[in-house]
Amino acid sequence: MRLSELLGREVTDRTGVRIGTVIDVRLAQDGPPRAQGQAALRITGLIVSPRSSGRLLGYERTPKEGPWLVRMLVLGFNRGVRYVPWEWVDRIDTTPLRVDRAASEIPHLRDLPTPPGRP
Amino acid sequence: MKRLLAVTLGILTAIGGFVDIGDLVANALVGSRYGFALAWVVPVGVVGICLYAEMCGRVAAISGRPVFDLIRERLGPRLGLANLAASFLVTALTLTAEIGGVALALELATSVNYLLWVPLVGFLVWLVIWRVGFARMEQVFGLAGLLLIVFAVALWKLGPDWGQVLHDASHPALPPGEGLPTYLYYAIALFGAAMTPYEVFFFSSGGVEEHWTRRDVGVARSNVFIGFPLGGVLSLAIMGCTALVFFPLGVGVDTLGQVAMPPAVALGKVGLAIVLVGIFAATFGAALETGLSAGYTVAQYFGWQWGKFVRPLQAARFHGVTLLTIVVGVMVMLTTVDPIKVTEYSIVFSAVALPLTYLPILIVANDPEYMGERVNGRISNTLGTVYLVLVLAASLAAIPLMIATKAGQ
Amino acid sequence: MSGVEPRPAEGRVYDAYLHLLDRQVVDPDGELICKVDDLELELAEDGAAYVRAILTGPAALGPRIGGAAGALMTAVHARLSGGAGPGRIPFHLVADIGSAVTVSARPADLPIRGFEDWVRTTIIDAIPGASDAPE
Amino acid sequence: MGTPLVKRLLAVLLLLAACAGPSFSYRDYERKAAHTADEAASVVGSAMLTVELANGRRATRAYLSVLLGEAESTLGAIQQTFEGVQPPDRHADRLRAELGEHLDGAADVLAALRIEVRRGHVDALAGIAEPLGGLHDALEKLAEEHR
Repeated sequence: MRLSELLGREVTDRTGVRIGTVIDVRLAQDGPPRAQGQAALRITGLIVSPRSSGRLLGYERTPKEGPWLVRMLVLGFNRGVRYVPWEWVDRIDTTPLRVDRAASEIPHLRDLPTPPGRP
Repeated sequence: MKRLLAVTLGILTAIGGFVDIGDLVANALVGSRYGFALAWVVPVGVVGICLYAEMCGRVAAISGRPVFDLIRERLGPRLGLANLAASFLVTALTLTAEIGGVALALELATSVNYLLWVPLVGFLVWLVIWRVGFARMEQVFGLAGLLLIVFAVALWKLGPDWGQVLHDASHPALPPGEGLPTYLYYAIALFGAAMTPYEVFFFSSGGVEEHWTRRDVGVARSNVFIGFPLGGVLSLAIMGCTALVFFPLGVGVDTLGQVAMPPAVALGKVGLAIVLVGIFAATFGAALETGLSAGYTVAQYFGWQWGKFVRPLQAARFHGVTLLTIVVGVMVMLTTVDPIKVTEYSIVFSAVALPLTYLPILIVANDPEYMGERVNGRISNTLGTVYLVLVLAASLAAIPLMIATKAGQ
Repeated sequence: MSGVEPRPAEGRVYDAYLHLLDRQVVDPDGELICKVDDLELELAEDGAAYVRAILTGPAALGPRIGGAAGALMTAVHARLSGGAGPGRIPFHLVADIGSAVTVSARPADLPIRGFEDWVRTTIIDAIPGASDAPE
Repeated sequence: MGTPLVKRLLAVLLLLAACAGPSFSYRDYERKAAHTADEAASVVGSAMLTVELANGRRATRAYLSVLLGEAESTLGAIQQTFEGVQPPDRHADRLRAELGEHLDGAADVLAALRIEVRRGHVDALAGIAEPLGGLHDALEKLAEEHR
């Protein structure tokens, strides 16, 4: 399976209510160790936007920085963006993807603690 | 001299934006038709290109990533491809025109028809890209292009009433018989040319060619803040010369031959010789800038090895693209299309390319994951946002104005 | 997978589209190899998913571009390469993820160089000076 | 690669430029005549400057020859475009004849200048160019009257 097959997929909650579209996939470097001792990248969750397009622009972790125009763009893109933990995804071979929770239980991206970034 | 040699990348880049074949004629035409009434556009353009060239030079120095890498990353493959198509067309059309421009300069010197020079010029442009090292290339053509400073000397020799010039430039008024749409069309054409996208492609890729690192942010800045203002000065000097020589007579400039007249009027045969060598060097330099940029953009979009810092064998696809672009450019020129008209029509593609090029630069120049401490300051961001809006407005207005005024006729 | 409590993330966290896709892939000497045109995922039995490889080349990029342009890119590549899939760089070779993705392998050892090799042998190699070192 | 499309585009643009189009009213015709006279005056003015350069020995023969050749062909194109415009009535015929006379006069002088400069007779240019001043003023006056 390719990562791009996840991007752009529609996501619904347990009852079939639309949550949005997958705009990014969050990865953590904590999988089983690989050949050179590096841990594999594991999918930890999906970033889902209520709009049908849009993307993260790179300011999500430091929302106070950047020029006003870009901040507004980011704010616009991120309004209502949610984070669906990978374990909550019911099956990945269906369209739309179904999340085994009610929409109200799914956290907003901006409420999550800032993940540890790159060094 | 050493200081000047260190900033030749900025100078050569600026030549492509301010005194390439299209701009030489556009500056002269604007001076001859509007006097000093459009001079204000040049400083506006200089500030804009300085701002964004500084950002992309800093990004290239700190991360090693040239502009089209940023475009692909932040716009994704689809919008990135749209930008690639538009930017490549602008660049390739301009390259085509520059080949014609070099040939026209040779015709002025020898009176041998320019079409006979076109294949030779195409071959020479390719040969320099193929063989000559990047540093030597930018030094030779950047410094030789500075011979156009002869326009400033001619302007001084023509001895205008400087108080009056300053007044005309700061109180722009439409000359009788000229319409506002045409005036605006030329304002946008000059602004668009100053901020033409291949400048940032070339400048940032050139920084990578010169192996800039974190320590070279200062070098990048001096290139920007010396090179582009110099380009702007040349541009204004040409405009001033034709404003003095042609504007009072009601003569409109539309050929390269006429562009070279003011230095001959003011300085005689010596002036003429210097201006012809200067035009040759500037158009040839712009041909190198656009030829390389055509290769840079495609290679950087697809992730191919590019650059003159490796053996040509190691960057086969990159050299393949530049070679093919030059060959097509030569063939288009040989159909006897007017080189100056070709640059006028490339403005259509600039309209798409400009905003899609400058937005990703602004975004990445602010990204701490990329830039660490060296993110944009408040001034860069405020002005950057203002110019992004200006660029967007100009690119939206360019095409309707071009149609309404029949490209400024 | 349903009902499983989310496993908290340890180690560094990346957003795949933002930090990986469309980035330049380089070797340790800085030689430019390709772009991260897509990522290949691996689904484990317990429902966890891992990144297995970097995919590159028109066969990976075409589907992402989509539309007529993407279809054309995919079709032309399939035609010229005899239906080969995308180039694949196993993810365990990735040494660093920064403004570029560094892999610990020589480009020549990776099975992703078809077009570059073709252009080199048919056009560039035939021109004098092709293997001269830069000034 | 892009050539056929570019060529086709250029062909369309050239066609559009070439079709000055039929002219319907006298006023339209007058405006076109004024525009033509303006452009021609600009070419003539440029040629006068060129001759001044030649007089002062301020330019090479090659350069003068290119400039005068360009002036001649530019004027030829202007003339051809104007002649392609259909005059709507007798009134317009008179205007056409008047402007045509100036254009012909200018074209003759420019051709003579080009011929002499290519023969190397730079000194002869000033004498040949004498009528240009009058023609320039006549063209500007005509443009002014019919604008």
